[in-house]
Amino acid sequence: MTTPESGIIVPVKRSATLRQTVGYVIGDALDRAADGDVAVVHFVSVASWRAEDPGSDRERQRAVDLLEQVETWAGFELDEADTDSDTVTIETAVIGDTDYLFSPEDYADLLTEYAEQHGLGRVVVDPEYSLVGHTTLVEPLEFELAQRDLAIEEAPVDRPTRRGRLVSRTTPARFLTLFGTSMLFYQVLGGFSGLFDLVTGVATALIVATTLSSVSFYRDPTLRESPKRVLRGVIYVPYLLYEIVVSNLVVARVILDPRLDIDPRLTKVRVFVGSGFPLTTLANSITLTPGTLTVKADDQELYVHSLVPFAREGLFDGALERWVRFVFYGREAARFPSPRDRGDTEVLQDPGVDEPANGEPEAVADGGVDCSGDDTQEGDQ
Amino acid sequence: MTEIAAVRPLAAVLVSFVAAGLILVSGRRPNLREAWTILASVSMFGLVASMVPAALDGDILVTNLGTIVPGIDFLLRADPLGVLFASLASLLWIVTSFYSIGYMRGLDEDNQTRYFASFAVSVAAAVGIAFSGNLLTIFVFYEVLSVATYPLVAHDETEEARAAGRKYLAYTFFGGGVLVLAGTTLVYWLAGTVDFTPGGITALANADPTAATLAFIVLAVGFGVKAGLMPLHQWLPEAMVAPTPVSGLLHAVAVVKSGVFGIARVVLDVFGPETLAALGPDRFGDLGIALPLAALAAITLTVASIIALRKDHLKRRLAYSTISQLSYIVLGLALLEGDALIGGLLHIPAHAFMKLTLFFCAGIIHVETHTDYISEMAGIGKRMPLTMLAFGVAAAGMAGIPLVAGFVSKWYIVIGAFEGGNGIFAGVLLLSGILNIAYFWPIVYQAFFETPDDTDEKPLVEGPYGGRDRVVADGGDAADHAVDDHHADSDHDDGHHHGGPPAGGWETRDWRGGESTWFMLGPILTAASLSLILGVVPHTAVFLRIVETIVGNLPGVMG
Amino acid sequence: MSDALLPLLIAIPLLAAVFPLLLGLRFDSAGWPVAMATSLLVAALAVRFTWAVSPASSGPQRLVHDLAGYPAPYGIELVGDGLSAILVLLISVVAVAVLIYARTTGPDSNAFYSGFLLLTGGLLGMALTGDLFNLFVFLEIVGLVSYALIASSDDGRAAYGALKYLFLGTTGASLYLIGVGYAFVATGTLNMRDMASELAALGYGDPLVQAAFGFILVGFMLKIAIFPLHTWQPDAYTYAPDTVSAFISALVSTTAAYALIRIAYDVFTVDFFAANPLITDAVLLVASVSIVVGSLLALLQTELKRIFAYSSVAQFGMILAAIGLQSETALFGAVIHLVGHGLMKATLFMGAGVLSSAYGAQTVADYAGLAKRAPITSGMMAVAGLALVGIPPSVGTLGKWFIALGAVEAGSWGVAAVIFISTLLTLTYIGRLLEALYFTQPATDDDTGVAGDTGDATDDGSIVADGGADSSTAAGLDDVVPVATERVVVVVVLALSTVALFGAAGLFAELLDPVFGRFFQ
Amino acid sequence: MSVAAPQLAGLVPLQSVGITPIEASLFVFVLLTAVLTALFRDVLASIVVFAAYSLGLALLYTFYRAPDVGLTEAAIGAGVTTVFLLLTIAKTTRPATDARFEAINWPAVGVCGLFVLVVAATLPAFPAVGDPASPILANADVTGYYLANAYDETGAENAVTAVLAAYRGFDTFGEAIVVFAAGIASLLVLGREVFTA
Amino acid sequence: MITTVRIGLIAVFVALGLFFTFVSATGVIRLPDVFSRAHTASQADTLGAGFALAAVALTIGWGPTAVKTVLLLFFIFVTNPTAAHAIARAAYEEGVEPWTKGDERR
Amino acid sequence: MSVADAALIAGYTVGDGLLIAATLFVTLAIAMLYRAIMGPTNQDRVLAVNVLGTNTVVILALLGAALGEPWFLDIALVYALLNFLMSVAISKFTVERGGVI
Amino acid sequence: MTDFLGVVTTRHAYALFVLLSAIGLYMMIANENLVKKIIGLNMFQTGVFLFFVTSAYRIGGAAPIVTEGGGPYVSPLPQVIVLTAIVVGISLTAVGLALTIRLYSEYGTLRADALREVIGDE
Repeated sequence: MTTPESGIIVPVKRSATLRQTVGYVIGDALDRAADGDVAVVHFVSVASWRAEDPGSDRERQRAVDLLEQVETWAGFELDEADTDSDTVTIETAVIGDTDYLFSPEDYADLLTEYAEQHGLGRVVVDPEYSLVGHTTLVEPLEFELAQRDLAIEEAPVDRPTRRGRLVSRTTPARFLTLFGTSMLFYQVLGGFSGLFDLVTGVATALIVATTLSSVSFYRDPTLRESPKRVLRGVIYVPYLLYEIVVSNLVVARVILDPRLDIDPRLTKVRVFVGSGFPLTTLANSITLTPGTLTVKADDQELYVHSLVPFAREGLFDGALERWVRFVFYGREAARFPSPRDRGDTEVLQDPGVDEPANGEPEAVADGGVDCSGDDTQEGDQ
Repeated sequence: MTEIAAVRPLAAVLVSFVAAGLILVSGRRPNLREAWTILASVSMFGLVASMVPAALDGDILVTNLGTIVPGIDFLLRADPLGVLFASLASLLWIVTSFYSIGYMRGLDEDNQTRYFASFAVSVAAAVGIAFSGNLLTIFVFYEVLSVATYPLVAHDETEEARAAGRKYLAYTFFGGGVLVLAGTTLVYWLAGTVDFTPGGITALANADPTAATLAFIVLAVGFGVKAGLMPLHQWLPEAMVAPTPVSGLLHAVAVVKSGVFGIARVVLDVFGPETLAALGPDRFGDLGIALPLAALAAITLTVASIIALRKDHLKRRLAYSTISQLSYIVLGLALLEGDALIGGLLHIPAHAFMKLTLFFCAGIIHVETHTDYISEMAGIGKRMPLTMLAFGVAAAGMAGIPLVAGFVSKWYIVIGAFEGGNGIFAGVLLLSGILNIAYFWPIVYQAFFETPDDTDEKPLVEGPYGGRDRVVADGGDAADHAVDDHHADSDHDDGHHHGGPPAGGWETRDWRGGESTWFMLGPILTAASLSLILGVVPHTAVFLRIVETIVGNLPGVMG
Repeated sequence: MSDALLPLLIAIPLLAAVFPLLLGLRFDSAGWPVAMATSLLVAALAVRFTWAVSPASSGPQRLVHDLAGYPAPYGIELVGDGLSAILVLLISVVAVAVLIYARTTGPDSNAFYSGFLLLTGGLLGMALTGDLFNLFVFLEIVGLVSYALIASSDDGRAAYGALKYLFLGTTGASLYLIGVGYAFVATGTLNMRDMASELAALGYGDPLVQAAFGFILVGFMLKIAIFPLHTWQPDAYTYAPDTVSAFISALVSTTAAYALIRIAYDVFTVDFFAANPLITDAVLLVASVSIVVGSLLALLQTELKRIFAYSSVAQFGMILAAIGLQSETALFGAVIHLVGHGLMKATLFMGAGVLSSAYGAQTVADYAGLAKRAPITSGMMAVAGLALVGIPPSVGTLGKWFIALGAVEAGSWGVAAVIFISTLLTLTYIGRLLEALYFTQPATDDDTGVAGDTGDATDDGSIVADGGADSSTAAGLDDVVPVATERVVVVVVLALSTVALFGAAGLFAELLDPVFGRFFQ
Repeated sequence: MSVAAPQLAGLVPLQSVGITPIEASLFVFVLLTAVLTALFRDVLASIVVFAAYSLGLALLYTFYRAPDVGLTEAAIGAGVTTVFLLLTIAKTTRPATDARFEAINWPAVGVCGLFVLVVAATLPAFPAVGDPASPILANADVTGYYLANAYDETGAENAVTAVLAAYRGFDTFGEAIVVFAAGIASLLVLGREVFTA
Repeated sequence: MITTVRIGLIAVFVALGLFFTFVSATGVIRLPDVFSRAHTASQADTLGAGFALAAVALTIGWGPTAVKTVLLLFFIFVTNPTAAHAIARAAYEEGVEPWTKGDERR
Repeated sequence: MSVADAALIAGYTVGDGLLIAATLFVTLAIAMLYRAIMGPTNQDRVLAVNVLGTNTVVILALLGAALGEPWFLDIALVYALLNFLMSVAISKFTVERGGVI
Repeated sequence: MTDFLGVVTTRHAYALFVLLSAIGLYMMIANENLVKKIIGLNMFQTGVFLFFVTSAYRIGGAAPIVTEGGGPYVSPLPQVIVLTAIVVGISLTAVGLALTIRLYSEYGTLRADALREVIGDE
């Protein structure tokens, strides 16, 4: 009646992804059931205690509670799937409370034994499953299990993202800069109105500076470089404004045109500006200029969506890139070949055979021909 | 009439409350526990008895426990009426205590501590009712009584007992919790006071007649529930599942009498005969609004007697007898006439003595022979001669045979009925007397003149309402035959006895009390003699004098 | 000096609520001592305050405190009179009792005790504030903390109950706020006294004023749990931890009802009722229905805490009826019944808590025969239960008497009848409990105590029996968990207090007469 | 600005008793977003539109010269609430749906319709929106007092601040307590489960 | 005189602001997919806001308040594209296919 | 006397003109709701709300100028920041569930 | 009819308050998703806030930032009330959402009907 393949054993322990694992397992079982098998799912809680230990009752109770919860969840999944509820059998058990379990090997033995007893052929492991303490020991467990006859699988669920460290050190320079900036901001808002505002401003700025100075900067601002950058930035703004207005008018014409003559493409440009603030500035400038929109910034590679050929041209000409280099690194750095000249451009969306990619043959040549959709999967994380 | 501040009324009530506490605490040592009961009952009786002379002199001992609600004090007042009831209750408590000890130990009952404690509280409440100086105080004790007796009714913890308990609570609370309180509220609203005043609260006489009528009806029905007035009597027969001493003291004396006593208070001290006579539609005549009450009482006493005829279960028959007899009292009160009042009030102790005897007899039969059904009692008089003799005396009193207490009181009522011009009620009384004989005679006959072997032929009255039609049907085995449906639930057979006469007929014991323990026999004989004394020398037995004092003090009622 | 009592009463528990958490960083169980010390202090202040407003002292019978020194219509004022004194006393006494009870059982986290103190402070604030919007703030503090405390149980159903309560409670508070808004639009002030005089000047027939009262009434009906709007209550009371059920059932609805009395009679005044017979009739009708249906629903339940919850619906129906009767007597009864009901429910829930933690009893059937095992607790539950029915001598009788008398005086025969009949209904469900406790053999162990006297009761301090060490009935008691003595003691004291208060009508009258004199000039 | 700025005949009054175009347009916006919030089946969509609703409402508040309220509503209604809601569905689930809108629950519509009818019946009793004679504005004891004395007594130009911090400082104290209570509540409700997972 | 010029400028700026916002709205409604919509959302709208804010600054006149307008403008210029970028990226990572010529309109 | 009170045309002042402009902005915002309703993806809705937010800022500024309430600009400032945060938060949410904040 | 119109056009904001509250109420009743119910609760409250803000409004009045010779002003009091109430509201929302998360972790669903079924309510 049940082939070994159709039986699934799932070790459970409270974890962030347990709920999703249950969902996956039930979905999987339902799929198999749809093929005519009678699917059996066993949720087992492997005891980390022994029956005689003091406090084992409470531990056991906790395990039983968890199993009940899992069963409820499974019930929901089945209900939602709206199929014959008989096709999937769900059972729960607490195992191993008579043995001492030390290593992943012991666990694996225990699971295998249980699986054999009940004719189960497959183990699905919650990726966040942990054996005893706090460390994730899934890999060794999987390794051990793989030695045996069981098919093993890690449930493909989203794990909570682990973010990189945002926090860096606080230095006096960072602190002072932040303090000054926030103080200035406060005074602007308050309209520079007297002593009261001054006092409260200092207080507020102090709070901001102490709490946030460790996350606001990547490196120390320097007295030599920073003012120059600000100055060059001021020069940059009018140019940018001009660019914006011009391309805005172009885009406005396109949009208001009843024919809506657009030709959007996703392109990839490799740029040479420092990561962090300069890159952000460039990406934002590109976005601000109508017709181009930064979709993703991957270190030196910008994925830019362009609306009309006119905008694409401008992008590949690299004017903005040069300006940003100018703002951050000075005049010499601005002299640099355009992306098109460097061959750092690529149109990701092949528009089709009958419509060649608007005079950019070299773009395709460069980056190979991998097509658009699959790229979405790679990337961060 | 002078009022004297005293603690004796309070002491009388408290002594028994304290005893209840002591009983609970000494639950592990039965002898000590029973000692408390006896001690308390004796001292209570002493206290009450010590107030009798004062009551006869017209002095009233008063304990004021302060204000419950503005305008109403928590007032204990030992006036003659109160002393009448209190002395009765406390006297019979002594008797019953002994009997209870014998009975409970004889049957090896569970929960004896609870039983005795509840008993003590019940008596305390009864005495409290007796001494209550106003409607609210009486209400308080009335409710305490209901609560305290509930454990006694449900004592057996069987489904039947619980059902009876539920019914009991529902009825008495409908009467007490709902109607009495409502009536009290009404009276307070109408008169601004609820203190008892001989001859009635003056302000009530001048109040809005409709509302006053309503108040009277509500109060009368409220107390009437406990007094077993039809159609609110259902709880009483059911409550007979209780142990017999309970049935005896409480359902013949304390509980039902407290209902009757309440009616007496309402008639005499809240509204007063004059006010009542003035209330109600004109065509009610002299009796005024009391006429319906009298009519109800008359109907109850007749119908209950007839129902009693049909009951084979001894205690149930006695229960219906109680319902019927209580209505004598109510009728006496409702006739609003001096002699009738005397008769009615006197019937309170008279009936108490007699009915107690009867119940005790039933109880002793149950303990000794596990027999509850009259049809199974053939020849039992040979087995328990003293018991059945006492039974015969009391039954005679019930039927109004002279020389027993019942005769005196009934005589007064009949006289009163004629004097008040309500001859029809006198007729009812006489009819009921005949019915009384009809339902008691078979028991006596069965006990003394039947032999166990031919129980089929017992001379039950085969009237349109009475008789047991199925008895005639076949001549099979008597014991088998007579075990009717109630049998199984109601007795505590521990496997060794099944009720009914033994195969070879009852064994004969001597006449010197070998039939049972003196713990039970003594009380029976005491109660029986008391009813004889009250029948032979009513004045010497104090009660009649107290009653005459009460009625004499009522303004506007000739003595 | 004495008017500083008012802000102190409110501020002390609210501020002290920080300490359990703060000290919790350092000590594991700082919560209980802090809460206890604060509650005792509050209780002492409450007594002092009651003394200050009672006619027995020579002081003013109405304390007014302008917060931060800004006088009334501009600032917020706190007002303490006899009526609020009664409430303040009740709150502080129950708080202390619950804390004693909670020492061994209570959800043993510092957050719980913080919540507890916040709830106490919020309730005191509701009792003392003289400002309509300030009342809303305290109403929400109380609500918020109640939701959290209820959900602090391990049971998932408690969270569900709390969420339901949150929806209905917040809706109720919002409706109240709308009502206040209407009155505010009509008068331009938020101070209660000020508004009372403005309303009187405006006339009570103004649709805005009528609507204002309507909203306030419905809002409070939600908070109090009057029949059609009671649905949050059973779940909330049933699944909350025992300590919390006791505390909340005793005080939260009670204080809301108090606030309704305050607003109805101090702000809208009795003249408003007189001018709007339709509203009065509606109140009486809803109240009567609540009494009857609440009792009937209680009858249908099997779980004990649920029975008590529905019983609250009925009892508060009675109080609402008293409010609608516009009778001084009835209102007097309502206040007494508020106090009485609070004490009785606290006793019952605590008693149920003791028995459920000792014997795992949840449903009425589980209570079979427990009287033998735990005579003291059962006895006290019986006492409180009978008091709830209104059996004298108990505070329950007193409340019912006055409400009924008020109904009769007002000529509302229907209401009077309903109140009397409700006694019977109450008896029916309390009777079930008593029957189970005393007259039913436990289903599992056969023949416990058949041995006659020996198994009957214990003489060496039956508290031990409640604690599960009673050797004589040990046969069926393997699963008994010991219960701390002080829990039983608290139950006893509270139960006896319901009896003792029977004689306290005079004290109530003394405190309330000046207040009611103002309400019913 | 005076009350009766554009008094030329035939022109739409922009500042007088009665609805003005900007109010009307904001009303439409707010109502539309409200209805959409109610009807969207996808919770995320609902949350997003609710944020827009809050923005619209904040605009309306601001137009009614309640800048502080507008600010708070924007920060809390559109900001914090949205984040909380998002956090919740992040920690729980967002059911996938095909349908764009919920089916309309007619009984509920009936109930709400009743509510509308009952409350709308009181509308005529209100003073007109912005009527200077309405009791709140005319009450010299309260509103008038604040406006006249707030600066002298508290030193705050913003009367709202003055009332909030000084005259009704106790409410603000209560408000702080509420926030604290909410913190406690989250601890009590979630303590063990979610944050430790 | 200067006032008249100012009023004129205000009128022009308001009109331009309205125009670009209108373009933005049209774009958001008309364009076929989320990426192209993000274009107008971030750009046309930013410009529209810029003009409108300029009008506001002109109306208010020089002073601390006007500085706020500039600050406001700065914020919009910084944040709007970032937001658009975030949205576009979110769409991209969720796997929304950019629309190309010849696809059906969505 | 600020410019807002200066006469513009036909009895309307500049302030009134700005008010009308604000109304038109609201109207555009309402039009934008079309996208919020139609979706099809949630990013579209977020986008619509983002544009709405920018509009709100503008409307606020216009109202401030029209009604002579410079305070409104402060609010507008907060809005601008808030709008940004909101968009980013929602976007991040859709990308990495649980990644917000 | 004109009377009706007159009322609505002069009490427009109050009318909006009614409608918004009703929509909030509808969401609380009709939507099965707990999160949406909470949104409904919020909407109900915002309706009330609008009511108060409206009541403070005075045509041509300035925001209550008092300056010499300024005025007339709108009333500050209702605005203070709303400010307080908004904060109270968000606290409630937070607690409600915390409860929702808790319920989800216990029962794995956010739908009120499913919860009712599991818990056996009513």
